[in-house]
Amino acid sequence: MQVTFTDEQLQFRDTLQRFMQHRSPSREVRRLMDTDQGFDAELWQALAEELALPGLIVPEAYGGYGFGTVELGIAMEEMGRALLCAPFLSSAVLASQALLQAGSEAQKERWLPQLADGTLRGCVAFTEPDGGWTCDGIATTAAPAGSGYRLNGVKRFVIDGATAQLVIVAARAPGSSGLDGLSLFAVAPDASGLERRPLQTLDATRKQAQLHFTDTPAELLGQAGDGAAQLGRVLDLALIALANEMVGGAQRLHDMTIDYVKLRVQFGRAIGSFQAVKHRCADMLLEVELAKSAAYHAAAAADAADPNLPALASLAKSAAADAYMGAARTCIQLHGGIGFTWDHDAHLWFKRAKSSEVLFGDPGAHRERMLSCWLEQGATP
Amino acid sequence: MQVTFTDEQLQFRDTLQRFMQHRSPSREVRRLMDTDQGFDAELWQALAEELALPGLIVPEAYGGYGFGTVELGIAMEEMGRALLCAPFLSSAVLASQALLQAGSEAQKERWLPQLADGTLRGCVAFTEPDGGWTCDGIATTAAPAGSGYRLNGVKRFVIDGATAQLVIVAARAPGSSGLDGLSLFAVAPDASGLERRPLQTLDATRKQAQLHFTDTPAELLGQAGDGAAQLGRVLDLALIALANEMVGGAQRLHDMTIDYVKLRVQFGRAIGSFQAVKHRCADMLLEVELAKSAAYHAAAAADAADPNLPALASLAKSAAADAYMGAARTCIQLHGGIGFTWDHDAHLWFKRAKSSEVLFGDPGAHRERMLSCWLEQGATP
Amino acid sequence: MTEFTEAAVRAEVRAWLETNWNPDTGLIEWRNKLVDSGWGMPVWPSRWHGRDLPAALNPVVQEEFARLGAVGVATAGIRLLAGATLLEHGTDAQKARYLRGILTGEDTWCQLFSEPGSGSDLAGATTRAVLENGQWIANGQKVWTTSAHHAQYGLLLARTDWDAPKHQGLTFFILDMTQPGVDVQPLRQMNGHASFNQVFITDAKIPPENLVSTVGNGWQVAMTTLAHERRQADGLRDAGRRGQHQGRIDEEVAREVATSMEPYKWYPQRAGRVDLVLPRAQETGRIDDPVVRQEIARLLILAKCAEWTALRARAAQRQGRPQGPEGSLGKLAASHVARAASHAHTLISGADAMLSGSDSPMNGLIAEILVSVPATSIAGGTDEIQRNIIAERVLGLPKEPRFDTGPFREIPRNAS
Amino acid sequence: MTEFTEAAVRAEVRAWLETNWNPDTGLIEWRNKLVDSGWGMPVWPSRWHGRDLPAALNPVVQEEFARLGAVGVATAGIRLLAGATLLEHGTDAQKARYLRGILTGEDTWCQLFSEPGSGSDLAGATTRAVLENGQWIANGQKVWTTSAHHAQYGLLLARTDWDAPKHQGLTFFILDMTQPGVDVQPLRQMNGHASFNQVFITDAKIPPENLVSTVGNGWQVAMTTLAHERRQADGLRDAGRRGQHQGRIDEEVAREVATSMEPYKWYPQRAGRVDLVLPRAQETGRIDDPVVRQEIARLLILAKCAEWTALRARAAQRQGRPQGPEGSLGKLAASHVARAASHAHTLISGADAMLSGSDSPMNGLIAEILVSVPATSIAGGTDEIQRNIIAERVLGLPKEPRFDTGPFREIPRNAS
Repeated sequence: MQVTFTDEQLQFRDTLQRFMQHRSPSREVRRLMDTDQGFDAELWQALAEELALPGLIVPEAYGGYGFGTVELGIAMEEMGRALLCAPFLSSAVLASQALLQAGSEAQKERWLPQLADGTLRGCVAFTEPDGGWTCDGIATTAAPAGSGYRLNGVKRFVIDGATAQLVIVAARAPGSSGLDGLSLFAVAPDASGLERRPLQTLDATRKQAQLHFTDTPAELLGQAGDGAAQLGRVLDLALIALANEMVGGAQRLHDMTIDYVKLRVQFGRAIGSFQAVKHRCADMLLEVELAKSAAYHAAAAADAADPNLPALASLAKSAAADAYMGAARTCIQLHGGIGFTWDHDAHLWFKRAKSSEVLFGDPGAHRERMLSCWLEQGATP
Repeated sequence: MQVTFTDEQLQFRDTLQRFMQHRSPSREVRRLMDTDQGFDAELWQALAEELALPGLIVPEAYGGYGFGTVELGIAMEEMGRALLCAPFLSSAVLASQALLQAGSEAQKERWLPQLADGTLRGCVAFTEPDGGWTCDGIATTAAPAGSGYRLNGVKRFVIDGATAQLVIVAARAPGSSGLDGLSLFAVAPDASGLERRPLQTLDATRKQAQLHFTDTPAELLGQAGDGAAQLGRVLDLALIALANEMVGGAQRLHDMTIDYVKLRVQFGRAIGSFQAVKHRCADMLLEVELAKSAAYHAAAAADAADPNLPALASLAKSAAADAYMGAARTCIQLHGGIGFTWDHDAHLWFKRAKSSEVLFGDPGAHRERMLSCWLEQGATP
Repeated sequence: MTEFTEAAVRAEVRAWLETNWNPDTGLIEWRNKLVDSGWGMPVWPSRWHGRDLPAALNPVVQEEFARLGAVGVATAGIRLLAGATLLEHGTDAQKARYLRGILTGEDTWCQLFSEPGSGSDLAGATTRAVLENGQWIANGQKVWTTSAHHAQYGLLLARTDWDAPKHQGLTFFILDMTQPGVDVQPLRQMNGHASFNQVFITDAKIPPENLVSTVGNGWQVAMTTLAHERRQADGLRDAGRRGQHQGRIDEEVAREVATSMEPYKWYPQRAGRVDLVLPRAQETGRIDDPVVRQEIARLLILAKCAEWTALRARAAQRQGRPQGPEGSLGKLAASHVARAASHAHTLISGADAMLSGSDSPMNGLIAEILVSVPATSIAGGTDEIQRNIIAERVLGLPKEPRFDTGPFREIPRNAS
Repeated sequence: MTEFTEAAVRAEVRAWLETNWNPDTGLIEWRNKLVDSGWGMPVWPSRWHGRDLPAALNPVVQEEFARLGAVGVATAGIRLLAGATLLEHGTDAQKARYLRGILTGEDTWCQLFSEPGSGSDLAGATTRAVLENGQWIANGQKVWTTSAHHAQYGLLLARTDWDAPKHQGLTFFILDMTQPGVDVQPLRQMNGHASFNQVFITDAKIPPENLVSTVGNGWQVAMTTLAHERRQADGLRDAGRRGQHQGRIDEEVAREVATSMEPYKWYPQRAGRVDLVLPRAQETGRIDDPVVRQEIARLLILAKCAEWTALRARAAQRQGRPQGPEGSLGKLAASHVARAASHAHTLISGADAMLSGSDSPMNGLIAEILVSVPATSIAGGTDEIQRNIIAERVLGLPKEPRFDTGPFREIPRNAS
């Protein structure tokens, strides 16, 4: 399993970093978070044309670049560091993976190339108003109707759900329960009976929506009834992507803090020379580096088809979430009053950290999932 | 409810403190912890004659002094501070309370005066080898035999169980389960079929024993079948007593640490002038003072017959246990290498802290119990 | 002269109130009457609108006001701090000019101490005042100023001597906030509120009679102001509490309270809203999760312990016992409570913690908790400063060596 | 001269071993042969029992030894630190006299640096050495000395100039431990073991030829010793590992390993025994408690993250990349892991955590964890020192101002 990055991967990271510094400085983040759409169409096009990001993990056979999870992790980490406002997680990770996992050959050929070149933006509607991230919480039904299906139900917390041009929906056969009867469906954004309402989010840099389906026509992806396993794999990849994004954000908060405490003078000395400040910075570094190891390891494990992937994905999510929130708290605390102002950037990352903490399940839920998976496998961690 | 101590109570505390400083310095603690018995008979007599401690909470009608739980808390706190080696918790708290709660009038008149003047030392055998602290874990049976009962079973973690002269045992009617069929029994130390084996304890200053009962003759205390409620009340008082003992120990560790960091010089300055050391000391003070408030409040609540007493007792136990362990870790850490040596006193309190952490149930179990009690009562905490 | 026994004082104030209190008076008119009588601030000297009442008997007067529901003098905002400061350090002319307007509430004051470059280190202020042609000219920037946008006067701490040691080069002024050289801008916080202001001071003019105490004695004067800040906090809690509606004065009081409380409306959320944790856990069903229960229990233990510790401290104080360590820990404990509460609310809300505004639980209240709690461990003295104070003043640990002695101009400071 | 290619080196050492390795030789006899050949420490200079081998090729030699199961030179204890220090700073006479005994294992060495008054602050040593009538007389006390009770020689750091700044007044000596002026006492720890010694030095004599480097250069020499300490830790881990029994030399090696490993037998418990957590939780049934599961999961996450962080650091090092921050965090992470493991073991053991010795679970192992873990965050540099190092060296935060400059005798220090 890959332990460090290759030279090519390091170059890829450098390229992304330069791009983000140039095209996604915090004033741009602030501009976009105040828009309804939440991203810049031109920038999205540039991400596709200059960096090939939307198609990063889409296989070459479907017009993508066929990179692995390690590269995906690098991309997510750099986006998290920059707090890039773009539908990458929703479209290039969630929707692309859902299609790859669930779609028929024809469906993949129809949609993946467009997702890969960024001309189509997809989303995955999974969680419902109860806010659960496991399959048994899905109540939305899909009943056969003619050659297709009709969906009824409500999806909430759908990332970029109000702007996506292809909506992939997890729904179940009427009367089924638990992991049975689940399938994924494709819904057109203008389908009848689909109502999309943007949600007000704590983290304004990542838009979410609530989707109501009322006899909404839908196309089944692949075979009926395979949804639970497909969603499981999509969720594991999403967890790993998010964990890497989180360590990028945590690193940014860390760097912001270190820069500030070196500069800021109180009582005639840089506050970074006070031992309490020093030690808190050292603790933050430790936590961020430990979380990075978890995020990197999970990405490498995905590429190595590690059978313990669910455990490793949950481990990474949990470690990264705690490190991100820890860094966010430390960053604001060591900035003092200025760190609590709207004009200072700290709160942008703080809110992403808080939101990411519970996205796809909170750290405690993932600690439990990690342990359960390990014990089930009888594996020594 | 009493919020601060009265002048009389403060005087009582002063008296105890002077006594402990004089009669239970750490070299005496070290001497006694190396004995099998674990206490000094003469000192026990002095506690009775000079301080009236064994009979502190025994009503005057039974030869005691009829003081309240607040005074008991003060006594426990001072004993915890000094790490006094004496059978106070086992005899003056557990056994006396068990008799008060369960004994018939005749039984109280027979044993309480001797417990109160220290000529009889009792213990309560409750927990069994599974280490649980709830009544449903009791498997020891008591079967009627002639005018008395015969006990069969094993009790473990019995404080001063090897040296007590009166053994009070919780046992159940054969075939009963849960909270039903429980009663308390008195067993003579030389009863047939009673085998007592001292346990090796992490904290050598508090002796424990394992007791095997094989058709051991026993006398029922009071009415049969009331054991669960009686034990519940004994346990609540024991929790409050222990919480107060723990904050006394935590305070001692705190004081030891503050004295040392003021004195110890490294890098040309007292280590107490380093901000990291300062802040850790401040945090320790905070935790100890918060735990004291909980321990004091629970004692006052017992005297005020607060209906939420079980919740408050568990709260105090949990807060005090965490503060004690925290202070123990901080004390050793800030002493550096010397704090890890046998000759330094820190480990004596560390081991008491570690042992007290799980005695009568660990902090997590008491957090759960506290919340359950509160929710059951429908009380706003 | 009145005899100061509890009974006598109670009888006297009761008689006065029964004669004079009229809920249909205008607010200012009533307060002027209060000021004239001395019953508005009875512990102040009789020469300055008071009655020389011993502080221990003040509660008796307040009880009588409360019994009748009579309105007192204006206490909200920075007013009483200004009053106490001028009473102790002001000239007779200053007292004559400002104290009445403070007590009637006609004038609003603000405090101009904190600066962008001096937060924890308040004495490092670099706003400067220079005496030119007989009047002081001030330049600089102040922050975290409550009510500056509608204040008539500011308590200004400015540096007048750059060669003196830092605590000795500061001077205290009364600044006219309505002049052109004073530009007040709202300061928006990460929770979206703008409870504070930034104040840009550009060639602002201060007549010599607005100097408080002497040149170079500003730090001592500011200490007086800060010493009254804790009482202020208590006063705030009581500001909104009135009994039932009695007359037209109530509308005026309600407006005054609304205005003065406006900047503080998110403060309960900043403290974590422990009160909402159990109801929310029950409502969401998260109360059934043993792991969530542990976190809730931890929080409640912390909150109860902090509450009881404060009670212990107050009781000891009431009994006249020497203050123990328990009296200095409240602020640090409150940071822990707020953080634990924010954590508990996150666990309880789950995915809903990602939402804000009307989509967030309780119409945005939960979101407001999550983004307000970080201020608890900063505002009014960071946790780090609190720990220093506890370690040095309560535990007696040696002070850190200082690097800000000597002439102020030679001390390293932030670029401005 | 040999060509240093991997293939050439491998062929040469293999040929030599195939000719010479005989598991039925006596241990000392075999090691003398190794020393003569230079294959015992091939990276040392050929003049001093080595072969001038580039360090990068050393693993090739070790692989060949491992392949055959051939015994190497003595590495356990403080020996290699002493060897490396003398090689760099010693005189030719010292090298000639001591290096062979170090490599054969005939001589045991100990390190006399730490003192009761100077723990974190090693350079504050106050053991003094004075030159009298042509020989040095040493007086003082050292602590935390492993193997001092059976050492022939000690590496002594002593103060020879009290007017020089503290790092410049120290001198490095070889101390004969068998003389009457050296009294070695065991130092018992809170876990009951006595792995270390206190060494009382009273008018101990040091001939001038035992001075290492120059007078006043002791700190630099000690730095060399300490720089080799990490390798030592690695070496220790491997010391016990041998393949199957081959001949009579194995008994001698086993005895040597047993003696040298004796002080370290509780070290795995000190680190928390993470490996035992899941088995114990399953055995006790505590694995079914969701609250305990959270604590176990937290621990495992921490332990795995620490392990992967170390792997990242080693991989980057192997690739010749500049060291990132991940390389400096291992010790601090280990403290967290040990503490979390101790906590998990407490929860899992419940009431059994109150017991020790044969009454404690796993015949006392669990109790030993609980009372050994506190050493993890102290020994070999406290967590506080680690955080300072990380903050200053990795993060580049400004150093704390120093108060121990100037003549040593004027620096405040502990009473002795």
